[in-house]
Amino acid sequence: MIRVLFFAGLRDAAQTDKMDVDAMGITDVRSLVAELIRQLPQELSDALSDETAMVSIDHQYAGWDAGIVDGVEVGFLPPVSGG
Amino acid sequence: MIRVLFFAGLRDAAQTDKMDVDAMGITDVRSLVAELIRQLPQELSDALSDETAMVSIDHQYAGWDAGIVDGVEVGFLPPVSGG
Amino acid sequence: MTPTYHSYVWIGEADFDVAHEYRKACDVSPHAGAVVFFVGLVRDLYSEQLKGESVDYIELQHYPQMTESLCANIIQQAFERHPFDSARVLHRVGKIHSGEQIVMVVVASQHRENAFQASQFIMDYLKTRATFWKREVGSRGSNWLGVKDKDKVAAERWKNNDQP
Amino acid sequence: MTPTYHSYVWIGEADFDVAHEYRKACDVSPHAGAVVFFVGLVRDLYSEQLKGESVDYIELQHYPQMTESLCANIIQQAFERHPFDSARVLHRVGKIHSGEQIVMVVVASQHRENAFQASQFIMDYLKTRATFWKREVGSRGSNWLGVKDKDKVAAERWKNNDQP
Repeated sequence: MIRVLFFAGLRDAAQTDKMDVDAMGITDVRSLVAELIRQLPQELSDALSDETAMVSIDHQYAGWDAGIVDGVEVGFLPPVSGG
Repeated sequence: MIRVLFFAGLRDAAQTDKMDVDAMGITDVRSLVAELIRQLPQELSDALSDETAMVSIDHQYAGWDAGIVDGVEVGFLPPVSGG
Repeated sequence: MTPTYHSYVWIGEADFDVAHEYRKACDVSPHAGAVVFFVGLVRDLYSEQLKGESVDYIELQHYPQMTESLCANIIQQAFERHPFDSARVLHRVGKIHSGEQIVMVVVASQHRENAFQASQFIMDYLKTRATFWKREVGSRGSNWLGVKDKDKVAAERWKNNDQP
Repeated sequence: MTPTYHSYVWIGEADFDVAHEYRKACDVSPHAGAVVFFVGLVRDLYSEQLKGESVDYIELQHYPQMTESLCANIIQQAFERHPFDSARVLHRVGKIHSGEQIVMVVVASQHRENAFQASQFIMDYLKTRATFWKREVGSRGSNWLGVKDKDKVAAERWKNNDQP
């Protein structure tokens, strides 16, 4: 299983804060996103397709090219605005 | 009368924190210093003669060339070290 | 390797107490000659996105664990550039109203220059790197804010120079 | 001309309270989004002039009236470079022991950049312009300190650039 977390506007678009995705056939961030778009609302597809979101794997920033293995936690992170 | 104030090391050298000097014959900072040296300990002469002290006239920084008139307050200020 | 500075990161909904944090900073860094604090507060807000209406409150979300880890890393980076005795970062999440405190950074060091530089560095990186998201909430809806351009510029300054 | 910022200068022997000054800064500048404080403390001191012996305390002298006027002027100069909502300067005189507070600067502004810059400017100018004198007192005697070269350099930075 891959644990996926959404934040801020992406959470609103996904209509959920987290979901578990079967790791079968998922090798990298882009194949994970393809699977998410299949399962989640159209609005998420629009929000993710431009690849402006940051990605984290197990709490570390990662690129959209990063590989993904079973058991990791992947975050989709819109531009941050703390402080 | 000219009110003269000494601070820090100059106060120690003068052995006083303030004195009043007759304004007669005093036209600028250097003529005031000549008068002070006449009246005060040798140590003050040593401390003032290199002109490294800052001078104030009525609470404003002034140069060693500044003119002095009767009634002003003159401060002799070693390099500052606050904060 | 023995840590050479004290570091503290707190993220939560409760408000924080500036006086308490100052005392803690002094306690853990008894040889410091300089303490710099920064406190960020919610200003009176009028949102362009919400059609000029006033904002009732802001709401902050974060990524638990990742945020704490990023904050500790930002403190470490600040220390490598401008060594200090201790640094504290406190950041609130949840609903925060106008005039309330959002964030506090405290850096204690031997000399003032490093405390000023390190606290600025930490704030610039918090704004642009740490996984916090802020939205304005008004009666007409809400609006997630992105990182401001000037905050990006502020963070970029540190890339090429040792100080901003 | 109506003043466009709040300014407060206090010089005295009593200790000051950081929490109180923070509350006052917030009270007089309700629209500020950023508050920067600096506190300077007496560090553990070992004097070279006093032959390496430890210093019992430091003693600060100042020029009453002139100092207050210079501090107000330094705040004004800081405002002209980096506008803010309020600035407070508190500086103790008399005997101050190791670990005690000497000086505090608080600047509240809309955005953090000006609060950081203005508080640094005020500290740099306080160190090099304001009529305070500090001496170290130990059992073997006392030693008046001059302005440090690095403080001169810090103050010089502001002459040619808008920020250090």
